[in-house]
Amino acid sequence: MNTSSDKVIGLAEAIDTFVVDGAHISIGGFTINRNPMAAVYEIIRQKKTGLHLYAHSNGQGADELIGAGCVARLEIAYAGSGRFAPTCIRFKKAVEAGRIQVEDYSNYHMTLRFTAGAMGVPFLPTRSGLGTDIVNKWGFSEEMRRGDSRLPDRKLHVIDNPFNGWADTAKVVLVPAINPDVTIIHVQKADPQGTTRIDGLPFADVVQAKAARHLIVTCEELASPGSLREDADRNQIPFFCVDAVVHLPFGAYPTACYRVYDYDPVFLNRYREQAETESSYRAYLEEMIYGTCDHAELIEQIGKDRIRAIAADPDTGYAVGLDRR
Amino acid sequence: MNTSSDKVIGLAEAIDTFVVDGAHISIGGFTINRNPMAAVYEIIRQKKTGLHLYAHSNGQGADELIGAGCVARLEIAYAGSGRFAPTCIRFKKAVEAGRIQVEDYSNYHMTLRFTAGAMGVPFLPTRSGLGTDIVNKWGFSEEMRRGDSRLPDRKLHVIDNPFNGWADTAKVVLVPAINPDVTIIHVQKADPQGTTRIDGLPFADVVQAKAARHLIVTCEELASPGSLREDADRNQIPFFCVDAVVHLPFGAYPTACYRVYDYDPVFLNRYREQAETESSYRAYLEEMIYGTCDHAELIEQIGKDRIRAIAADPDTGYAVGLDRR
Amino acid sequence: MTDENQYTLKEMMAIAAAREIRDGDIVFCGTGISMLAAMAAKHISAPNSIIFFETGAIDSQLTEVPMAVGDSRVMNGAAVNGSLADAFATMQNRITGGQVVGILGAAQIDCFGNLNSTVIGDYDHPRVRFSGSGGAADVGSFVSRTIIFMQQQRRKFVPVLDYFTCPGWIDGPDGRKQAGLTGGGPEMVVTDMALMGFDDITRRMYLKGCYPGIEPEQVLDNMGFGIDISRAEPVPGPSETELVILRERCDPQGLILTNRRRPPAG
Amino acid sequence: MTDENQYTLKEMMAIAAAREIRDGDIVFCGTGISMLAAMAAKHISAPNSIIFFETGAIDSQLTEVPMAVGDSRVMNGAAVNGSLADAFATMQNRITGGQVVGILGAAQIDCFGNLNSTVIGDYDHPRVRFSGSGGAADVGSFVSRTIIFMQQQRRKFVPVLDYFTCPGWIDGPDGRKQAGLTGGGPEMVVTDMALMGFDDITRRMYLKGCYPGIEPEQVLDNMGFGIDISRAEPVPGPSETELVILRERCDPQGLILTNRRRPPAG
Repeated sequence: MNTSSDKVIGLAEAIDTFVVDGAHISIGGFTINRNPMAAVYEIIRQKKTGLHLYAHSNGQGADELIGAGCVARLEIAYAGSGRFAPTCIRFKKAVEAGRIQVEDYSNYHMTLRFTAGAMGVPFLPTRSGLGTDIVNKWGFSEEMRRGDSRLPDRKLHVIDNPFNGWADTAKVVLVPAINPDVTIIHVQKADPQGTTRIDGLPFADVVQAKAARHLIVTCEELASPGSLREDADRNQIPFFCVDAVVHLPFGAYPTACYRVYDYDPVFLNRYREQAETESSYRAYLEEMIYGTCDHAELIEQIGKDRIRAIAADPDTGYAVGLDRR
Repeated sequence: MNTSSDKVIGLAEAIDTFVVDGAHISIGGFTINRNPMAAVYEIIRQKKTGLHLYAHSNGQGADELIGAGCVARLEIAYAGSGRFAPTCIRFKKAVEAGRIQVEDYSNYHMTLRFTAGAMGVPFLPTRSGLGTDIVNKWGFSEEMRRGDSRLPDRKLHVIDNPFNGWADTAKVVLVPAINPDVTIIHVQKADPQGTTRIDGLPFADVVQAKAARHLIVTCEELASPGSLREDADRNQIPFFCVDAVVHLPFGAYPTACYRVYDYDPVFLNRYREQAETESSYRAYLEEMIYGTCDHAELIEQIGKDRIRAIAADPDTGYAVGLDRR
Repeated sequence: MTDENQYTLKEMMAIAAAREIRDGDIVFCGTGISMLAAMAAKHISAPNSIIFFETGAIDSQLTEVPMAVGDSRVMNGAAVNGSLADAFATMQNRITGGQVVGILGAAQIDCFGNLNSTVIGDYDHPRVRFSGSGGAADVGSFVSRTIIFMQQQRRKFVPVLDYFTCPGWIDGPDGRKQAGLTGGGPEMVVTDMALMGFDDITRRMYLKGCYPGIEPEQVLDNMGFGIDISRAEPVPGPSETELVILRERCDPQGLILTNRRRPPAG
Repeated sequence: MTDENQYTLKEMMAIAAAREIRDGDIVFCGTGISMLAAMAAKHISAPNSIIFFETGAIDSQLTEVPMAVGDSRVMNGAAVNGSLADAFATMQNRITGGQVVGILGAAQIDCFGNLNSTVIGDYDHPRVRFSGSGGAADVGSFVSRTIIFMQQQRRKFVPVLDYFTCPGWIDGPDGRKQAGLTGGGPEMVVTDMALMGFDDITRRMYLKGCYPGIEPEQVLDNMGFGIDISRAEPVPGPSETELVILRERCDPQGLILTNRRRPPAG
């Protein structure tokens, strides 16, 4: 816990401090919205390795971390970027080549696992997945689990309802809590102390944030101290959960940030194409990520026209009429 | 589920329809804030009996329902109205006289039980209460439970953590879900379709609402259709959870309604005094509740001066400088 | 003017699914064609149906087709912007979940409507990897009815799934109950040739009907298992109204209906 | 001018508790004197302590003393308005819960700091009924430290609780671990005569010190069990600064400090 009233630091320092090789991490957002992409790219630039990534449907962010070789193990519900890549391509290749270990859950399983972590309980129950291979097939063996104190000893438990059919339920699946070493989320607003405001759908960011031992918040706008308190109903994460606040305009680019900008179809389509072969993907990495010293330079390289094209319409929160083919 | 786009009905009809004798009910609010008091008084006027009331810290509303003889059984964490009555007086007398059956939980237990009901699971786990009489002593016997299909077969279960110490936890208490027949909440705004907005602390209203088979929402302001959709982040309860919308200015009076009015110290102090003896309490009921045909008449009887005194200050949401002695 | 004799199979699929949505349904949508079906239903026959996404947006008033369920467009005109936890609880909760119809898709389906969207081959060493469940396993576990989009291909209609991602009727009449699931299950499969239902007693897939110009035998030729075709009735093609609404009000940019893109490898 | 020789025992209690609050603590407050203690601490020695209510308000900037934890005043200047579920999760979560100090009160306390706030007499047929746990059992189960307000009366310091509402050290050194609880437990009892601590090894209550003018024997005379008084050190009375802040900035209306009211019967 960081009790400072000014937690504002630079992104490189935040990543260097909290994302060590082998760390267990989770990232906020969903498919092509509000992924903490600037932080993802900085992790890639700093060549972090051996990460254990917990994801529900973290789409673009997860795929880029996997593609760049930062991820060793993955617990995930869904690796897709919507219509831009129904199955994330670098993820697909990494799994098929056996380059990463994967364990599958459903989106609700992962949501409940973060929620359990946030609540401080070892598990939560659900009826989801009864009878399926999500329950029956494990990605991580019991042996592997025994050797790693940071993993629960089982993927899950199926138990009979101890309250004998109460709530019309015969059985439940218990899914174990996740407490990542660090969670990184990108939001519209945070103040220097760390109070955080997400506009629009919060996805599972709030429970991911509260479940983590450390939390990095990157934000479009650094709110002046106290200003977010004028409307406390809109704030989701208390400052005492936050370790680092990073002011990062366009920090979700090329994914969307509701009310600020849309996703960039040009980037995402080009990414999908370049992700197809090892050489074109390598070229993408060299040009866009390793070839830029930070996110500001990446945004500059994208150019004003494309950035202007994705600016959010104030009424709808996205770029109305944007050419998304 | 009511799929109508206009669910606005009168309070008397809503109570008559959904609160039948013997119903299992819960009410929103906390101690002296946002209790659905108009609905409570209407239940009293309609002389409902045998209610099974699920409460966390529902203070004034719970005490009045108990005092008027509407409640047969009570599952509760805390029966107090803050400094106005550290222990609710009619509750205290009813329990000491054996007039109602009570079972005790903690506030978190009750919150989790409503949450389980809202989530559609039979129980949720917590470490709270391990080693205490809340776990060891039951208010409702196993025999009584066996005879009532609307009660779980046990108060709770204590189990060893099936994930062997995961999340540093050896044991957990499983608390069973509550699905009330009807929940009644009072909020600042709702639209005719039922979309509901609570300003300020929601307490446990949202999970109480979602756990219930039927939901009555009473509101200070009936928002025009569609208007609440202009800021969907601020709305907590989807319209499809709502059965009846009742437009009820001062519906929380004499408890507070954040941003609209404060609690009325005059009423609450007088209530405490009158609650002390059977005869003075009877006089209170006759004068204030049975003696008024509806909540508007009760408010009229209170008078403009007192209503003006508790008007909320627009900046703080309560009556700054109100004489609360 | 739109010519109703000129329509794509994708359009036929979207409309066939839209026709199954009842007024008042809460429609769980995934990405792509399922959104179009839900949008079309709201404009045609089920104006009070509620479009609902696992990301938490409730009763979205879609004016542009979202490219993903996380697209900011799903928030347009929503009644409530909730969280993932809220969305799945709405389905697991039987009071609201009973009103939800889920629209799903998959890489493989078996004769009981169970789905695979995870791997082809062995789970530990897959030949082909797909996205995984997402919310599909949750929807299939919780809600009262599902509609499933599939391509009519032998390798997709399989006797045994390579991986069992999402529960349908499991192994027949008592399958869901035995597994601990309740409520309904798959109601219809919508392919690019036909519609399949599930028998009320056996819970096995049967042919409900073929699209104009398609014969039952063609459907059977494109499946890895046999089904009852005796109950098949012709499925009417899209009406002009249906097509106009679909093309002009749901996907004017042709983002879903016109696949201008090379499909992803695999 | 405030005369520091003229103070009430209630003022002494609020200030004694305030002194225990460390800068950066998250302070769980109940109704009444515990709020005053937390408000005073913020103004005196722990400006970065965080006032926190089970109702969900985080870091309230109290300008008027709330009459209940549900009072709208607890929302004043808060950083976040959460729900009950959020508030209790903050305490059960060990990362944040480890920083929480809970301030509690009760009808009975035993030598291990366990509390009764439920009934006197038999649970099924109580002679006296109190409010019940509220959030106390949760706080006592989860947080790293608690401070307990008690009236120094023989009937309140009892060898055996009539009902065990809120866990302290349970039955000694391993009590919490055996029960399945972890973390810390009661740290101090603040009465209208003295301060008690709990031995680091035995977890039994001992006398930390008496207020000015009070002798250890007077304390023992007002308890139903004996405690070690050998470690008692004098507790300094309130300083002028402490008193001014308490009276003028925390409770200028005298809502808590001046009990103008007949206490409730029982």
